[in-house]
Amino acid sequence: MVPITYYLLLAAALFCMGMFGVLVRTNALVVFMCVELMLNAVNLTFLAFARMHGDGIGHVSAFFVIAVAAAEAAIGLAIVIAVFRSRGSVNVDDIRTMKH
Amino acid sequence: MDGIVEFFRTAPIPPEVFAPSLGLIILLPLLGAFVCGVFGKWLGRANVHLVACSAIAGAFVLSLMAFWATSDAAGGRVVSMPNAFGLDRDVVRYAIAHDYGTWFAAGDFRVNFGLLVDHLSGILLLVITGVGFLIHLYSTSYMEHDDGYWRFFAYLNLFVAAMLTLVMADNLVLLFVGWEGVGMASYLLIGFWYTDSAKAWAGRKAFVTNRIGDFAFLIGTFLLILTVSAFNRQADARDYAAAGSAKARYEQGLSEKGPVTFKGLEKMALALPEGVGGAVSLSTPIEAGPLSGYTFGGVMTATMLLFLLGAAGKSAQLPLYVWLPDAMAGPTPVSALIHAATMVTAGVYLFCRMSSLLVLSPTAMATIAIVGALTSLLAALIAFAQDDIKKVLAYSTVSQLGIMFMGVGMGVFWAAALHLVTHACFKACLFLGAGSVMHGNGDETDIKKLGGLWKEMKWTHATFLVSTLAITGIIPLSGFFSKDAVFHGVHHNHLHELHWVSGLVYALGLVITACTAFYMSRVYLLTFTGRRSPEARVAHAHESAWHMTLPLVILAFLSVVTLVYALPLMPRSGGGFQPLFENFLSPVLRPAEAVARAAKTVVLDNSTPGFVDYLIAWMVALSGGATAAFLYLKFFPAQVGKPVPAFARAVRRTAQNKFYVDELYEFILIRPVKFVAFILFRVVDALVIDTVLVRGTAYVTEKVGFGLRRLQTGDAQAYAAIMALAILGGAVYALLQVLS
Amino acid sequence: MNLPNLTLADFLPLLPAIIMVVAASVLLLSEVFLSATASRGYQAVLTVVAALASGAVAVGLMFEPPQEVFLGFGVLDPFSSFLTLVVSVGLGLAALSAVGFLRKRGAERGEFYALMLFASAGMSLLAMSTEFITIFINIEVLSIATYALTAYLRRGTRPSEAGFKYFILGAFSSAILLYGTALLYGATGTTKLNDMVGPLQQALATNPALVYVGAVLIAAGFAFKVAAVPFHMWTPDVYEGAPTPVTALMSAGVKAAAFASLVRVFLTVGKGMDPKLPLMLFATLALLTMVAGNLMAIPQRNVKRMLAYSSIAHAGYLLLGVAALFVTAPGESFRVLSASSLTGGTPLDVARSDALRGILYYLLAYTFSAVGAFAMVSALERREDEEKGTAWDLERFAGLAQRRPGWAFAMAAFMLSLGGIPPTVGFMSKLVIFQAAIDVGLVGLTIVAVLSSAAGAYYYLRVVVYMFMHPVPEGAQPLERNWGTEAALVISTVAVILLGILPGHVTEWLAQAGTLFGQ
Amino acid sequence: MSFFDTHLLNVVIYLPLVFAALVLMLPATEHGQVRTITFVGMLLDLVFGVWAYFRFEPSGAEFQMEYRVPWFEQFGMSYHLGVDGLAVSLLLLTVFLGPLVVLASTTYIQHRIKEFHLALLVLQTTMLGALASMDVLLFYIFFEAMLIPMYLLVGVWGAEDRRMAAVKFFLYTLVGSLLMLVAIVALYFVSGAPGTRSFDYGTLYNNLLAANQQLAACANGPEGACASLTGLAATLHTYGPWMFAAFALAFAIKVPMWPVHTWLPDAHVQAPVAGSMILAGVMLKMGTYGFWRFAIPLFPVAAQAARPFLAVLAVIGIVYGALMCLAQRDIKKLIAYSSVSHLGYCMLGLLAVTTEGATGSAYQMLNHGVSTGALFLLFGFLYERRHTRLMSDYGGIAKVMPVFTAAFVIITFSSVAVPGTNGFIGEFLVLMGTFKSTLPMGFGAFATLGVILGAAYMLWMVQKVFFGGITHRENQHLRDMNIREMLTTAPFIVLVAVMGLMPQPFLDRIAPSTDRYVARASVGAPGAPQAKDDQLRVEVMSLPSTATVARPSVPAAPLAARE
Repeated sequence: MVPITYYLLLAAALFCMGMFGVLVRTNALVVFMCVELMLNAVNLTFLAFARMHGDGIGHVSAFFVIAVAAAEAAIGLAIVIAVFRSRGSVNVDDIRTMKH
Repeated sequence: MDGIVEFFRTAPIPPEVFAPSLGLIILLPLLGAFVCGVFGKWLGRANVHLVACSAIAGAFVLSLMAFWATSDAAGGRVVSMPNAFGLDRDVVRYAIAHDYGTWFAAGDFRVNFGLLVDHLSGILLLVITGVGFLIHLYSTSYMEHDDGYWRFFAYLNLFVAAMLTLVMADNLVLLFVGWEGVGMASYLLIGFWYTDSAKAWAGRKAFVTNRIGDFAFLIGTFLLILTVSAFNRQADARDYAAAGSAKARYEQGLSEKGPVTFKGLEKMALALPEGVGGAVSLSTPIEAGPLSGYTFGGVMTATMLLFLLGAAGKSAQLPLYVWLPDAMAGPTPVSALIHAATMVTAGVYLFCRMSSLLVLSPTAMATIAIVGALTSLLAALIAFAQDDIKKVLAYSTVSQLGIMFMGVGMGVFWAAALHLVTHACFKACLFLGAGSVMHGNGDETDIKKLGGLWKEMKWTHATFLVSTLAITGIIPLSGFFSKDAVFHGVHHNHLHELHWVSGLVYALGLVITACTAFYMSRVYLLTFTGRRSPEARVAHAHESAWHMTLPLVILAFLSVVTLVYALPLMPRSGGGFQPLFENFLSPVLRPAEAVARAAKTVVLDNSTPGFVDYLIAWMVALSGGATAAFLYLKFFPAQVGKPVPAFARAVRRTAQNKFYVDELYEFILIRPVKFVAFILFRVVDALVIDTVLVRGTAYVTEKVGFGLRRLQTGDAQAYAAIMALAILGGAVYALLQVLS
Repeated sequence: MNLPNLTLADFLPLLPAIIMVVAASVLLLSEVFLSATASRGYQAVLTVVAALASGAVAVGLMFEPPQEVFLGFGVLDPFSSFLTLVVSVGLGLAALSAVGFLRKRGAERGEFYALMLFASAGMSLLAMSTEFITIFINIEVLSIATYALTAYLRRGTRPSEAGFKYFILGAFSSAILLYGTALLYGATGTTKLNDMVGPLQQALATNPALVYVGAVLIAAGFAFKVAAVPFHMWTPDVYEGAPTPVTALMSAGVKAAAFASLVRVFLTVGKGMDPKLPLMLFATLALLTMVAGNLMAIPQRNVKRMLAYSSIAHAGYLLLGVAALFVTAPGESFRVLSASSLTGGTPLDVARSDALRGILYYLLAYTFSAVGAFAMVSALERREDEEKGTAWDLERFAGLAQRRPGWAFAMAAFMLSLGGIPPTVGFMSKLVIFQAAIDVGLVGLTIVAVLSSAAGAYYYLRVVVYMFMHPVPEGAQPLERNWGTEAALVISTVAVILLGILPGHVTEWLAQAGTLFGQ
Repeated sequence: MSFFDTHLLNVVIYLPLVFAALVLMLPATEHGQVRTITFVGMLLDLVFGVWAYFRFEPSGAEFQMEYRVPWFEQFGMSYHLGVDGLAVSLLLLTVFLGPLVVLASTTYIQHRIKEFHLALLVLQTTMLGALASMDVLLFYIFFEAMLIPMYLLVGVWGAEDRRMAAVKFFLYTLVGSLLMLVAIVALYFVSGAPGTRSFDYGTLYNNLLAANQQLAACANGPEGACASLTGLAATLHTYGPWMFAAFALAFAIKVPMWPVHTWLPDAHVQAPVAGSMILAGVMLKMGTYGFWRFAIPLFPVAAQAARPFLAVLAVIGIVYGALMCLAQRDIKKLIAYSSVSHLGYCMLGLLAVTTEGATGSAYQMLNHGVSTGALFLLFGFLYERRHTRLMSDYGGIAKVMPVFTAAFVIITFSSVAVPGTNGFIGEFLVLMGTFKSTLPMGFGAFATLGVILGAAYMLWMVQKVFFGGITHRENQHLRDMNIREMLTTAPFIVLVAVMGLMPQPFLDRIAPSTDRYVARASVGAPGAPQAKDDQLRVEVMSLPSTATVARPSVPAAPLAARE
């Protein structure tokens, strides 16, 4: 029987990786995937706690999150495409016309 | 005989009837000023002359009536009025007054439009309006070529009105109105020919210098106000009794007349001396209020010294005399009226008015006497070397005023007042004569370039001679008697614990007499006798019109006849005789004498000068005149062409440059102030406050904004990073909270 | 497993949102039948009508007693209803100002208004949600709609860039929020706010770290939405890049809804923890936000960007009000920024509802002023300059007073109101917030607030200077007028001035709105 | 009860606004009409203002013609108007300046005429409102609102450097008043429990009174006696000084006192003639009025403690301002700095806390409005002709403009306080009050120095501008004042004489307020005679139940009977 803590630590680790990825990766798509990673870490947390509490709320939440993530993915990819159209690259470092 | 006496003793208009119209005396000139000033341009020359002169003439007539009323003793019942501060039985005799109600009041302070005419102000009324009228008349001819005539007469009328206010005021603040009013008028008149900026500057110099005096005057007034309230707080029944009053009565007087009324101050003065007993005397410390800790005597001395500074400003005494010579920039009639006859004597009048307070402080009196003596001497010395006829007269005025101050300082108020009157006559005559000379010689003022006028300008010459003799002090002219009366008093009065003063001042006085005789004869000789100087402007001078000569004649006549005032004709109460004028002023000066007697601050002696005194004075004067005659008739003509010794030239230059007093003031006073102002403006105001503090704050704020703005790199990941850091910080803080 | 039986009473509170959603659907469907060239004037009208309707309903609901709906997943209380009103106002004005904007760019299409409506629906629902998943979903609803709106204009690099930044950071922040939610869930075993209080207190005893970290994460998530320093950095770029009407909607609606939810969540969660924490949290955020926001706005010559920074600053003032909510006892409020024991004994619940009123009043005021200002910006900007970024330069305002006195007056009114200068609503609302803050003893913070607002007055006045005191630049194109913009301007101007001096019924609504369910 | 019994003040305040609405409807091209309507409006306002002035009963209640209705009551405010002697006098001054300002600008302002007159009318309303407000926040609202039109006046119609001046003026004043706002709100909360407290001046003052008296008792008692204070008194003991500081700063900037005066020269120099006139005439008085009405009475103890400091600042202001004048080349700057000096007298009179001083201060406020207003007016005429402010560009113009010169010199004499002009009364009373006060003698003495310096710089300026030969050929053909300009100047000159020779009617109306001010200010003074509470307490109408909205200012007797 694996103690709940391990799951949580794993989730936390995933979350942090995702966060780190968002901060450092230069390809817009990869950055976006990192965000997804964070969301999934959250899901893991939810499920772990659901297991701990032994109720359904966690599971339900996870499903909702997945659904929302899908919606976000839709709009997100569209935006990335728009960016690519307008400047022919999806490099995050190039997307800094507006500053100061 | 009795009929005539009775006629003179009954005023044509009963005093009580006349009193309410005292205000007219001031209003008439004021009206004249208004009419001339506003409509003068349209009225035309003749009408303006008419308006201005008749306004003054009317004022003169009214003054005559007032004067007459003050001496009214119909049926042996002397004119008298109740004293608001005294008990019913103690009345002010030989005086009429009228109170036109409140001017302004705040808290327990009030000032009324109160007018008072007694013998002192009465005689001055006559001088002001009388001499004033003559000078107006004179001016009608003197200013005939000037376009600004209407302004001129407006200002002149305005001046007379202000001067009348000054003398008729029954309280200090109203007096101050006249005091500043005459200053304003003289500012306008000195700068009358404003297109010449030097003349305009002279006007400003006069006003600002006077303002320095007024500064002291104001503070003195405030001190008096404080003293009165302190006195009223501390005095007990005996004090009031000594002053012939009672607490209730006095307070009532305060509440309806205000604290700075002369009659009220007189009462306080009467209560203050040590001798009279009571809770309050000169050595009593003031208990409460801002002055607490100081004694009444000390405060009184301080007050009087402040008033001295004020008077010095107005009457051109040390250290503030410098404006008067420059004031000659104004038209000559102005110099005659304002800077000789009337305004400059305001200081003397002020001290006569407040004589009863003055005698409380021997220190102040000594100071006044010494200041007067020194001023007089200095001015006389400067007058030696002046070649501008008006400048010489100006300095002689300063000198004569100094003599009056000596008299005031030594407690011979009546003599000082008398000298004031006589001086008004002969000095006005001199100035007008000078004006006539200038008028006849193309406005030439340098006596070196005149000479030999006695043939061309007979009237002018004659009158000038008379008044010269008068000022020089030659028997039997008025100047001699008045001046000698002053010196006699100076010699025989003694200030408490300051005996040396009288000796000193008397000695100086004799020197001054000699000097006066010298420089006046010099002027006369150089101007009228001898041969006409080659560089004269016009080949032949012409005698002036009757408008100008008539006043000269009258004034000359007056400067002779006023001598009667000095003759000991009236029986003295203590036996013997006393001079007419002393007797005449005694109703005004009696309180002062009483105070002096009680306080023992000054020993007043009322011996009449004997033959010896006369002789000495006469000799002195003669010697001075003789020296001048010798030098300028014999010596210098002989010296022509010979080199002048160096020391003589040096002395002469110094004297000509008025001992560099103006330069001194410029250097130690005016320059520094201007410099400080400039530094403050550039450094403190513009730099420190505005640039560094105010704009600095704005600048720093903006720069910080610019700095923060740099954080917005436009890089989404940087943004995210910062967010992450912030979260981290928050989490850490939270955990710390947990652990603690 | 029994299904919950939902009655009509459960749906009534949702009416405003429902109206918006229906209108949105109508718009979307109508698009199908329209040719590319057909006139689409009706769309804006429809949106405005929907906004009016929902607003009216909201006002009606404001007088309903506070109650739970949907089994406690949401509540209906005057607070939320007033917020719906605010949102509707923002929506209506934004839609009006969009008319001309879109026409100029030939980009009039139903989706735009539909998205606006969806976003607004999300906002009004967010204000009502009392359950974390619901909150999350509503946040996403309004976010996703606004992501799309931000990138709506396909021409040019700026909109897409803005969209991208907004999207990435938004997703990032919502992930964080969600993680916090998960942690709280773990700690308490529930996601409903109203059930959470008791468990929280136990959890605090057992594993406080979970609670605190969760709270911090949630706070961060909200801080992002309300653009509080240092979570503000997306704001200027996104506001600048987004179509101006969208910016208006974001600055008014999103912020308002986020604040409502923030207050609701933390008033509940806060009960479960050491009161010092939320106070510290929000006071710090308020301080940073007020100061930094104003300072960074000073150098801006780009009016749109300047307004973005100013919206950050205003978030700061609102956070001051929020912080005032969490002062549990006057003495406790921490020393640095407050004078203790100044209060004249106002009971804290009274003070708290005053603070709530203040926040709402401020939101309303800000909505009018800011949306009006953005409407003016959109009326003045020229598409050609957008790439150069000079479309919103101060120069565009130069001499406006001579060209269009009415507009200049309106803009001046907005600026003064934003600057908090009487007699505008901006002043009154600021006053109320400051009152609340001072009442509970946050004096130091308030002094910082007023000083920073003085700094703010500088850049607001600069716009006025340009409008009134600068000459008309030569070669200035004529300003074409448009009924939508004009209407937006007139309405906001009147509101900005009237609410400042003669608030009329609004004060009654405010008096109501101070009550929050369960408080 | 007639309409005017209740609404007179409202009429006076809002009449200009009504006319502003009228002007708004006119087409911007109708310059003549715009001017006429504005002028008529101001004139009508003057009529009502004078009526209010005469309605005011010196012997009546402290605050008269009150009007009070609920307004933002849930925030503790109410719409409450009322005037005491000082307020009504300043009100008179304001309405007096109104029409003259319009006349003065008829040729000066040549562009954007409609906006200009709108600004003037709005400004008038805000100033009158501030003077008549009895609710502290209402006062604050007017107080701030008046910045906006003045800001526009300076910034739009000003001289070359107008924008900087306008912004400086606005921010400078704003910073101070914002801090005051915090203090006001804080004061409101400490002043009492919920329900009993209000922003209304009367309530606020009366709530604080008892505590202030306790505080005074212990502050003048032995060391540390205040440690035992409790409740409100303790709070005031701790925070009172800070609140007073906030109030004082706000008003000191407005006055302006040294060293926060630097906005004034810029604003004055850049402002158009109308702006300068109003700024000098009325707006600066808001500062002194604020001290008189709010800062000092509400915090007597703190004020007492700060009194020497403030008095020093005032004296510095007098001398420093005068010295500044001596260093100026720019005429308007000179006049502006002379204002600093004159307002210094006002402040000194207030801080003397003697009847004479306070009366003088109040009177000096009016004087300064008249004389400095007139100076700016006259210089405005000159500026229209020559468009330069430098003294060196003038000189000798008395020759070409005699009438103008005469007027200017008369006003100058009033400004240097020559007896017989209005200036003298104020200055004399202030100085005497200072000497009588518990302030050391030095204050009075130094302040009196201003008498000398005043004459020095004013006459210097007159000299440079008017006397001497004509130095510039441009000046040779300046035309003298025309009828309009004379008509504009005449009222000032008349007032100078009237207020100088018959000040009593004005002083009578100020007197009751003065006594109350002194009583309230000396609550904190050690050893001051304790005034009776009924003189200290502020008696105002309570918030009515909409049935009656006003307290009739006077017994129901016809006006004629009361005069």
